[in-house]
Amino acid sequence: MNARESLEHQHYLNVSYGVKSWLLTRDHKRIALLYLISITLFFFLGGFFAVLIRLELLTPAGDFVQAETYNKLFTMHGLIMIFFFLIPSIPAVLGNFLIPLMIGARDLAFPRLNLLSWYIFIVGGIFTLTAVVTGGVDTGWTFYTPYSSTYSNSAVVLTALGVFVTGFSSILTGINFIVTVHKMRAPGMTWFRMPLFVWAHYATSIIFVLGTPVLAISIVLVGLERVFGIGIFDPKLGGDPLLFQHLFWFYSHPAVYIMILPAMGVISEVIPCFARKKIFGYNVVAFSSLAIAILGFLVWGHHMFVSGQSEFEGLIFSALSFMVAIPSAIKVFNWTATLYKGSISFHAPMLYALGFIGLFTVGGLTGLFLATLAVDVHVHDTYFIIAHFHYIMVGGAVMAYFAGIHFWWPKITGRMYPETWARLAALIVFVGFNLTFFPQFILGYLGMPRRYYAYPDEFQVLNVLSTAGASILGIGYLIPLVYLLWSLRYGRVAGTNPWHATGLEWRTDSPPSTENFEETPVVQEEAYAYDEVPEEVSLV
Amino acid sequence: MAEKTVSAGMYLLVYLALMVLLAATVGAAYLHLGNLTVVAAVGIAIVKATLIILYFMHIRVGSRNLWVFAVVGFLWLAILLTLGMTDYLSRGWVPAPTGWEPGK
Amino acid sequence: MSNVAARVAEQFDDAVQQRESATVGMWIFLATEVMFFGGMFLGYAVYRSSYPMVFGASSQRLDIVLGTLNTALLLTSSLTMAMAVHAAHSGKRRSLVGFLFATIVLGAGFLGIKFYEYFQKFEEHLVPGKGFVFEGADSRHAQLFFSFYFAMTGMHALHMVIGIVMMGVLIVFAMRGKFTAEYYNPVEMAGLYWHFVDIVWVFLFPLLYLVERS
Amino acid sequence: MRVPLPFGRGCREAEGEGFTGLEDPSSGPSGHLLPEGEGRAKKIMWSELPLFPDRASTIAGETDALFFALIAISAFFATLIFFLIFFFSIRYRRRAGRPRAAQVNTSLLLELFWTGVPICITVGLFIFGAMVFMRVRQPPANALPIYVVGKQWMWKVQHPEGRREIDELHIPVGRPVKLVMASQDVIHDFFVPAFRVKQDVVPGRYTAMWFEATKKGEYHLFCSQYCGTQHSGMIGKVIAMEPRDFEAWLAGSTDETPVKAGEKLFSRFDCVNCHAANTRQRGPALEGAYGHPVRLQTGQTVLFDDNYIRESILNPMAQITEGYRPIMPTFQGQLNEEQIMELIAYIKSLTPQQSGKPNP
Repeated sequence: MNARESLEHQHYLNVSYGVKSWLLTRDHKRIALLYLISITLFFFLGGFFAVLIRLELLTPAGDFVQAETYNKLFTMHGLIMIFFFLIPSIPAVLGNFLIPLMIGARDLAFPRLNLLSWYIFIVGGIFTLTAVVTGGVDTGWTFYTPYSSTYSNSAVVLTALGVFVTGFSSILTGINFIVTVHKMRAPGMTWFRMPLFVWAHYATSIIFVLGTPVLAISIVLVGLERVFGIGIFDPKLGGDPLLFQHLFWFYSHPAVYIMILPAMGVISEVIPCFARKKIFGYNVVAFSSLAIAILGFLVWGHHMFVSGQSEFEGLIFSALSFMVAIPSAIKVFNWTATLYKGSISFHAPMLYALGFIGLFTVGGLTGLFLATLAVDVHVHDTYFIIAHFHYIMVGGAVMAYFAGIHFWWPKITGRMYPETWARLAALIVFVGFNLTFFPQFILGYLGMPRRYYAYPDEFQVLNVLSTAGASILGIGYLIPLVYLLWSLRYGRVAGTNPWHATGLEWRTDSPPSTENFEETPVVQEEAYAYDEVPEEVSLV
Repeated sequence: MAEKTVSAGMYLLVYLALMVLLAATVGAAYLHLGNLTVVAAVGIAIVKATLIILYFMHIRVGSRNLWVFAVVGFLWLAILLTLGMTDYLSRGWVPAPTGWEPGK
Repeated sequence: MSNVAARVAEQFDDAVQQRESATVGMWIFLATEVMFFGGMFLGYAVYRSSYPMVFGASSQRLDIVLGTLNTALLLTSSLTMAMAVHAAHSGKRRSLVGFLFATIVLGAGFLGIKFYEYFQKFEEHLVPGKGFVFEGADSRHAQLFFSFYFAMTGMHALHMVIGIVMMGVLIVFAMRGKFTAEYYNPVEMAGLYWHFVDIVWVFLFPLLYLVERS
Repeated sequence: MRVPLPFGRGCREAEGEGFTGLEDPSSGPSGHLLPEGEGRAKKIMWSELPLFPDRASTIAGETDALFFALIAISAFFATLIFFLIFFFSIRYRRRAGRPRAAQVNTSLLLELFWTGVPICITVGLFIFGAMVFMRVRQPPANALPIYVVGKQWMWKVQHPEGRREIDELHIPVGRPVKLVMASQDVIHDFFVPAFRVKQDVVPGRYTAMWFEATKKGEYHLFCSQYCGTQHSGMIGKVIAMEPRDFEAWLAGSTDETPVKAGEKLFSRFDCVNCHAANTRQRGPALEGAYGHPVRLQTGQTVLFDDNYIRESILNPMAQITEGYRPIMPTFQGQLNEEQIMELIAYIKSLTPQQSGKPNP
């Protein structure tokens, strides 16, 4: 532990102070922290809406809020959680911070574009928040026409503008990552020596760049239709509502892979570190990230099996949807195989990662139910779908986000989080999550439709269980907020490599200096070379 | 990499080809091609676009992986168009009897 | 005038890496633009295959002479843009400014004709919305054709305006001697962008104007 | 805790007060219309915890079989993964003095194994699911057609024999029923969980679905495509009755049949003076036209079916029959969905059905 361990050395946080130094920064690490703060605010706002929804669903009758308000609640919960938390969370915070460090670069390829991406994100956020404050939007996060373009009398255009602007923030991040990975790798860092975290973000960036523009144009067309009264999607004026669904889902299904691929990247870093073993089947896991990104663009029609799409098209999309499930299954098997003959320790990141594998497996398997045509006819637009995507999004992406935040917290802040509190929070989140969303599978097959403000009496018991789980989950999410903030001040000083992990980011200081490395590192060995790292040293 | 570049003369040649193709596409519109008009129109447009990409946008002299970046956008557009259009073209394929068989 | 040999941003190691990164970044951005316009092309393809008759009739209401002239203008502006990049590459600042200026003039000409066409459509009550009048068959779907006509050519015109403003800025930089034979990335990027906008029009013109002329 | 009943239209209008407008507090298997009162809520809370929906249609059995197959596969893989994680975690947990981790990290055979097995399973599931889906999507020829109109926040049902219902659908047990559905505003979705079927009701065109009830009783009807403020109020009951009771129930109606109503509309909107049997020259003849292909001016041929008639009524210029001038005015906005359905029923009646007897 040389002198640099203490926090007096110069690093990206204490190199300059003042609002200007943050708001005009071009350092990818500072931009990552700007994103961290903004998406945390959005996360708790979206979570607040979720709590209100669950409280309303305690009773069969609609007696907690008005029907109109409930519709706005689930719409805004969806919009904020998806566009303002899940999509930017891992790429914009951990990706921005770590990709240059992991490939030995001084910064991303286009630092100014990176800052512009954050500003665009904030502008989009302001538009959406104004819509939320001035009455909200009640079309569901899917904006289905003709309801969104003609019949809804809520702030659709303002929210659409917010989402449209935020889309460009994703596009800029995607361009930045692709060019950085292609052009700015350190000498010796070949494609197959890159950490799988970088592979996952490369695959995600493909979706950012090729999918988001189609969402942008479909929102522009809805806006045109609503403002100028032209009939692109409204059948009364000659349009076809299914065209909107095609354009919307062309982006929005790959968008769910935007949310899960970075999470898989985090897991592929955490499991090998705490099992002290190279990842099982590195090449296969790397290529399955790309396969998911590419196949993800061919399957959007499984959202439209009962929407009036032709049966022949349904057959094609069902077959393709099964194909996209294969790479995800391969990844789960490879992570589990990595544990074999390892030397496993159970720190908080590992608990979250193991929880991720379990819950993502359940989420992925229930996806098979929805790809099967006949079962989807029954469970489409019911709580089975809500449970499926929450298992993937909350059980998967948010769990992995917490794993990543805890795993790289010492690198980002130079301090350790309190281990026992973190393990406790992980268990509470795991229990609360399952209690919230497993009953919803049963509710779904029973036929309770989604987005229902009032429901028949026999669904009440399962809904009460789900609400109980939601309150536990809510507490589980608040605990890390408290102790992570506490650790900024009182956390133990973490050295350059508290976990004895491999990877270039663990070879520079914690927190790193502005230019990341004194001199650009030269990479000799394979990724995850855990056999050379002295693992006998008992971890912190 | 050797800074190979496209010569000014080549630009003029490509420009003339584009003008000829413009005349061709307008001319083709006046022939009675029936539902082949769209095929002719899009075909000629693809040729013009390829010329512009290869010569004006220096892909011809660019590195191998630059070709991938140039093509991938149009490839994804093809995915959107084909899978999107199959829904509309295959609407009547699966014979769903209307429950009302007309007397012959 | 700081025309240092090649201005390399601190995160890059050398000028070649910087140029390649900029080129790859631009091509990815153009891929996003292809998908952005692609959404409208899907809508157009769906409705043209569903209502071929009225799309033919509506297409005849567009002025083919002005359309052809516009395409010629835009192809010529692509040529002058390519020559501008060529001039920048060989360090000839005067011809760079000259060709950039020619491209701006051609682009402005295109926009002039385009807005005149819009004005013509406005006169003939063919602008979708309340005042839309179309005596031929099936005016509901004719309005659909004109919605796509205005959406696609409007979005294209917007991209042209951005391109022209960008080239104005380039002219100012060029005159200040910011570009040398080694460092002319911004000109190259503007060239790629302009050629892309030209390619969009290369597809828009036949699909909108040449539906049913025989 | 006041728990107004979600059944029937009554409760939607009178949100606050007690429920009104319910014919008979029957106690069908899934309808629980018990007298109001405190006791009732408690009774609902604990005694009533269904974990699996009723199975009341021919398709339900096959869908459930597919569902259980998927449950079995998922349970197997989930327990396999959970077991491996727990076993490896305990077996290989870090202990002082344990040998270092053994770097076993690639095995092509294993990779091929766990790529091939999922592919086989998914191909099997796809085929199984597609077969059942084809049966769900193709109504049998002798299905009893019933017209359904989805309107913002209620279902209007019209039986061919004339009987009209709102938020209720009476059907005979043991006979396939085909719903021809249209929407008057936004996208709705006719969903009967007990029958395991649903179909979006898309405005601007007809969508159809079919089912055959196998068990007498009352089943939930939900709208399962978000359609606005009272989306959760757009619910109702599907009442499957013995064929005898169904016929009696049908006979009890005095409403005129859609064919007669269509005939009145046919003359009131003077379709008759272009399309009447004799004056053939102005409008194409409609007798014997239903179900046959029609050649259009553009050379395309389309089927003379419900969608074609609807499109020609609302937007006649889109598909002009060959050899006729485009002079038909549009009736957009003058006819609502029910009236169009009645006109279609009348036009269908002009074509003798296959078994020789005209449509009832």
